Amino acid sequence: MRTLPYRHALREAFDEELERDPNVFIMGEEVAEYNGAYKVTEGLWKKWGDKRLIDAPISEAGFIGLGIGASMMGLRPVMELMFFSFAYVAMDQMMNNAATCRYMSGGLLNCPIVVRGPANGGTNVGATHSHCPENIFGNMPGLKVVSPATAYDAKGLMKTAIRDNDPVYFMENTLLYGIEGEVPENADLPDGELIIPLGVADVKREGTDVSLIAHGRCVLTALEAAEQLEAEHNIKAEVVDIRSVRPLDEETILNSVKKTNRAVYIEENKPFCGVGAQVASTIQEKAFDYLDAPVMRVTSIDSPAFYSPPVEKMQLPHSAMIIEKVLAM
Amino acid sequence: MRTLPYRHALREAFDEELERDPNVFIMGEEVAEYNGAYKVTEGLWKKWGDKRLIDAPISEAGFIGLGIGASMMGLRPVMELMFFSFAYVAMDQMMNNAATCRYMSGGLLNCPIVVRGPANGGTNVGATHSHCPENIFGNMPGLKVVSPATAYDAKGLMKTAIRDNDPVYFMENTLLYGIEGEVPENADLPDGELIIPLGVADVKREGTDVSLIAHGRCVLTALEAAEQLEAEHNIKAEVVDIRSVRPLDEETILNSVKKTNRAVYIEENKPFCGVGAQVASTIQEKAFDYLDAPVMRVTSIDSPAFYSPPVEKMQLPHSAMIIEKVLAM
Amino acid sequence: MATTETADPTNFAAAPVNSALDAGQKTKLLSEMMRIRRFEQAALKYYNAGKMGGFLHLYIGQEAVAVGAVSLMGENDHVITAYRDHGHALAVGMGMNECMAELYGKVTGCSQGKGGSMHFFAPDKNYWGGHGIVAGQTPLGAGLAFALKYKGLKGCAMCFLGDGAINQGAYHEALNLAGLWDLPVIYVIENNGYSMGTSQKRSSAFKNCLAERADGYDIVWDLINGHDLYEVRAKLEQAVERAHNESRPTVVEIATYRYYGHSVADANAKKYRTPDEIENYKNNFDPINLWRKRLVEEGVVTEENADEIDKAAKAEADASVEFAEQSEFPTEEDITKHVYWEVDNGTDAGNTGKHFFH
Amino acid sequence: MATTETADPTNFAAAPVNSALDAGQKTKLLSEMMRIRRFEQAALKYYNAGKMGGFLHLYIGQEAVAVGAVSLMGENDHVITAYRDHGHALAVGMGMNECMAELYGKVTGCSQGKGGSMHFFAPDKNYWGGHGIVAGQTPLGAGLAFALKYKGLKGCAMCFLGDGAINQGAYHEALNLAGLWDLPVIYVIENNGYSMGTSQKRSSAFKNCLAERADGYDIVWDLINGHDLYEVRAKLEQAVERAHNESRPTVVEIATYRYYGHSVADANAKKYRTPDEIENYKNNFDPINLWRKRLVEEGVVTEENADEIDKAAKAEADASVEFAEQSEFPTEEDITKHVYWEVDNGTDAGNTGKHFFH
Ligand SMILES: Cc1ncc(C[n+]2csc(CCOP(=O)(O)OP(=O)(O)O)c2C)c(N)n1
Ligand SMILES: Cc1ncc(C[n+]2csc(CCOP(=O)(O)OP(=O)(O)O)c2C)c(N)n1
Ligand SMILES: [Mg+2]
Ligand SMILES: [Mg+2]
Repeated sequence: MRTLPYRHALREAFDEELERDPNVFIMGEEVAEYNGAYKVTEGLWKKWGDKRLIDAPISEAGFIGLGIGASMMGLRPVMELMFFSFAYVAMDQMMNNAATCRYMSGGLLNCPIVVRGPANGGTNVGATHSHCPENIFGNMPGLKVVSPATAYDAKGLMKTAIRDNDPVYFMENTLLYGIEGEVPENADLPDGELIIPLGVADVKREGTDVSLIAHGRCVLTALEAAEQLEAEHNIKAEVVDIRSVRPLDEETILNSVKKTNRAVYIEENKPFCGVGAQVASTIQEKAFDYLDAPVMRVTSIDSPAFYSPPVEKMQLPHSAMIIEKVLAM
Repeated sequence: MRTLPYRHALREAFDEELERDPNVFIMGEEVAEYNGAYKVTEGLWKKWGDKRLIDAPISEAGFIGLGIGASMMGLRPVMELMFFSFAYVAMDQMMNNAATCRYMSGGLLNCPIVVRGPANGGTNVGATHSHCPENIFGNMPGLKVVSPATAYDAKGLMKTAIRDNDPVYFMENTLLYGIEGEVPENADLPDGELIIPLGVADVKREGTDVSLIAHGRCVLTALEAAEQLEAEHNIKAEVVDIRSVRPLDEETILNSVKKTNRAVYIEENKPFCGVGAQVASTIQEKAFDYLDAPVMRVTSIDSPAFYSPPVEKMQLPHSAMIIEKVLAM
Repeated sequence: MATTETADPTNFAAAPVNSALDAGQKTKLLSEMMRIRRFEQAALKYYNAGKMGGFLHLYIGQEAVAVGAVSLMGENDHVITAYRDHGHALAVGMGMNECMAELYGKVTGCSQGKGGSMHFFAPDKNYWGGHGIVAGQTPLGAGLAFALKYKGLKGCAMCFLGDGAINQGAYHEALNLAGLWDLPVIYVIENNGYSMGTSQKRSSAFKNCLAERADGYDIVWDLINGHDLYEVRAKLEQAVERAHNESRPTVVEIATYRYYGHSVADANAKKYRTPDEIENYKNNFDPINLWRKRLVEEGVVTEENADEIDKAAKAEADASVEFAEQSEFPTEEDITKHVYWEVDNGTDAGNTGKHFFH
Repeated sequence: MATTETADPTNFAAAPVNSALDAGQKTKLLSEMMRIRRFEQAALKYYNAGKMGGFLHLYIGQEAVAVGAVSLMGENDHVITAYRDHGHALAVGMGMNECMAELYGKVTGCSQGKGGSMHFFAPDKNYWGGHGIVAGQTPLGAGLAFALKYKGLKGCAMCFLGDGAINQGAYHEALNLAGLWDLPVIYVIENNGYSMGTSQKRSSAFKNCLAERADGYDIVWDLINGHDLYEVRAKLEQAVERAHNESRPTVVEIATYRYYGHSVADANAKKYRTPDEIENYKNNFDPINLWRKRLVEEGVVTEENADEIDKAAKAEADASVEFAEQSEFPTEEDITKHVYWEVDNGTDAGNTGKHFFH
């Protein structure tokens, strides 16, 4: 099958949705003439022009708020945060206006906006540029949070996110942008396009001994760990990629744990109140009698992101951390 | 013993710290001439004047950022957010500048700032004014988060927070401000003042059958439920008030659960990735073999805050919710 | 630079937009202002009687601003404001019943009891709220204007904010976007002199006025006396024209005054403002009295007519209280409605995965 | 209103602050600019060799701004800037070794490898970073000034930001606070014409210039040519005096230029700017060449002296690379250091309760 880098898969999603719906537009810093700081939108400005691809000043609260207002009027903004960390200067717009106006109006309006960008460490950009706020936005009812690990999921989930009538915060990863993955041509697809619903986890590797549950790039780390566990310890790990943090596919998670009786959640965020805490608490609540051991968690080492390249590597989740937890269970 | 309303206990803490350290000042909207929107700082401007109590424009990012910068220079700002929900317009300052500058400088500076204000629902102020971001700020290493339930704890923890050399976010509750509690006169205290360390939980009620763990106003709800459980169901519940969310007193929590073998976490925040998720995940990890039942959680019903007074009551944690969970265990 | 361009800038009655008004329209403007005041007087009474929760920010004293501005609205003109939103809501045509019921937290309220006083919405009337976070609505206002321009519609967005709100960063970011992208948005600063207990001088650094900051973004601005309905309409009309014909933003600062505290809970309303100051405005600048006087002088209405209009407004307000009293509260089942569109509409997306976690 | 008050405003060399400079001081200024450039050229070389991570935002072309500004600093004057911070760091007296080692991520770095290029700090030299979030440092700068005033010290805070940073709300909130509270802060907009690939015209709405927005806050502002060290010092000195003597803020906009891309990773540096534009600045406005020429004309240095100073700067930079190469990386144990002061200092508070959760 055809393979594409993650960033090209996203670009195809944008291109197809720009084509499908004239209300879809892309806005963000350097997304148009510059082709995107990480080249995710490369070529789209040339093809779609100034109306559909709009370079914004460095005013995240301003332009994301603008997008939210425009979405209430029926437009479908796809907003790029050059780094998702910059959401913190737009927090009020993203947590209040996008998430609560539908509620506070008794359902008289909705905000079909997508806010997207990379939320990850690993490129040594330091503490302020390496936030992973899946848990923070996932905490807010009214919001949806997606974090794809592969090119295939990135394309299919982005198309769904753009068509979704609720605000979707789509967290990507600069270390995944260049990774190739299989992405079928539309012609080879039954419905002629790639659509993946939010709220459906994907078992990326079958296993019987332990469930490694993760989202984003940590899914790849989990797969790597699973290979080593099988090769070196004859432990068959199942890898569950939740793909979307909210809505969350608890069923697939619980079914996996009921089969393996052991679970580890792996995420890049800091541990306190992370997505892994939510999933661990859910598993112990809903699969208590199936657990042969407590649900364990792997996260970044609990400090702001370290600049030094070799040290940031140690700080971030890596397969050795996972293997250590699994062997200790 | 002498009793004081929660708000007066806080005021005494400010007054004593303003007296003790000339670098302490209080800044926020309406804190000085108006005496505070919730009268927490009443009388302090009159006593301490314009230099120590400063009314700020509606520029939370600006004045909290200013406070962070001033704290790097050795001042000890105590910043009021009229509602803690307004932190979202100051999020970058509070999550990045306050939490990461010490780290990114390799320890060359520190930010002894306190940001305080009410973080609660229950007064029908609507979705944008009712956030409970203990989990959000607790997620960030470098920050400390405190949430006292009683006048006694409020005074003792506030004095400690002001003296702490790291940023402390102090979450109060408008529904607690008027509640009286015992607060000893300094003269009656061995050290001549009331100081409560952060990171020390308080067992507010002894019990043997189930641990009700909570912070903030939910501690009072838990105590109410405990009374009913004993009176109506002869269940002896222990109530553990964590008091400080980060640092967290895991030891006291785990000791209680090892004794009762059952735990429920009660908090007002929305459930997804709340403090209860972190505590539940910790308990099942570190006291797995002691648990006779999964750790359960009680939170607000998972939607933005509902305005309608009788409905918001139903949305917020109340003793019936707790009792139902306990009886189902 | 200020921009007043009517032949005789002081004779606002002669401005085309005003001279074009017939007696019926002028009377309707009086009626609308009276309705707003009577509605809020009723709301105040029953708020104090414990029938409502949260905050109640009264617009009493500022009525000519919302009524004058909304009276200029055409099919593609939109409005958004802050939490002091009852006046704008009634002006765009929302019913007293749904508004009063919302204050009561009843399911018959305009937001089905979910929003309360600060959060009235009526998208079908081009009214986008009702927002509680100071200046949080200002980027939304730019977004409404952006959408109009994107769709090729000749319209504008009027975004109201207070004198204290201008010190929120979001407002400045929105101004820059409006100026940079030629957005047909009008920022209407309702300057009632105070942000809660803080006077303009204690909250804002400025040279001559607050609207002047627009110069830094090369945006045209103007000053308006908010007690004179003719002036409000005449000057705002220029901004509307600018938006419609040039797709350019405007900032207007309208001098006005609130008779009551910041909210009804404001314990200090008479401490940070002298009684004289309040009385002087009530006696000499009350927008309703002035308009009423004017219409009587013009022979448009008699004192008797005016009294009847006022009586009718009061009766309507009383009826809305009755309606609210009789209405039901929402139920626990309503709590998780209106969180997600996809869930509410029972779509596949709304049925896939877990959306709620309590 | 612009404010240039030297006798002959064009003759900045004659300004007291410049005429007071002796040969040694003038030569030192040349040496500092050359040191910054040589340091960054070395950094660029080894960044491209893969010795560093993250971003590398070069200051090359802008040296006269940081050197001129810092040369005016007294005991109680402080500096804070954004991520393009190497020039300011060396200008305040940080050593090339600790700075280069920081770029290498070594434990001998100024931030022990935790901050990297964007986060150089030296509080002992009144230098408060080095900040990665655009305009996030602007309220901090107001805070430094606030602290000086609170302590009764006669000083100022110079807060540097870029032409793109002026569109962040935090900057405007800080300006209002500075104007309202008479804070001795100087906002120095280093206008190099671009925010990443976006020209000033595409990112900002303005009438004549960016500093002009200060008018809206009744703050004095000025425009400066950043290639002329004499002009930078002469005009900035007025702002420093204003801060010291009147405790009033100033906004200055300094025209300057960066020779390289936004960061070394900037793939389009030569796309959004014409090669002519870049060449023209290098050939006609290079601040180091102009200052060198000037000093030779003044007979302060000979070409030979200047070459030696440059050679010494290059040697120092090469030595710093050697130092960085030889230094050790931090260890895994270092990761949880410098998170909490109380933990690092082993206090009771640092030992009570759990602080880390991995
Ligand atoms: C970000 C934020 N900060 C503070 C508040 C609390 N608050 C609500 S209204 C208000 C005063 C606003 O005054 P102004 O903008 O002049 O509007 P007015 O009330 O006079 O109509 C304040 C401080 C808020 N709602 N949001
Ligand atoms: C809030 C925020 N948004 C976006 C960025 C990404 N970013 C870093 S520098 C920059 C351009 C800034 O340009 P300017 O202010 O002119 O400074 P210069 O780089 O020219 O020195 C951008 C968009 C950021 N770091 N922070
Ligand atoms: Mg006001
Ligand atoms: Mg620039």
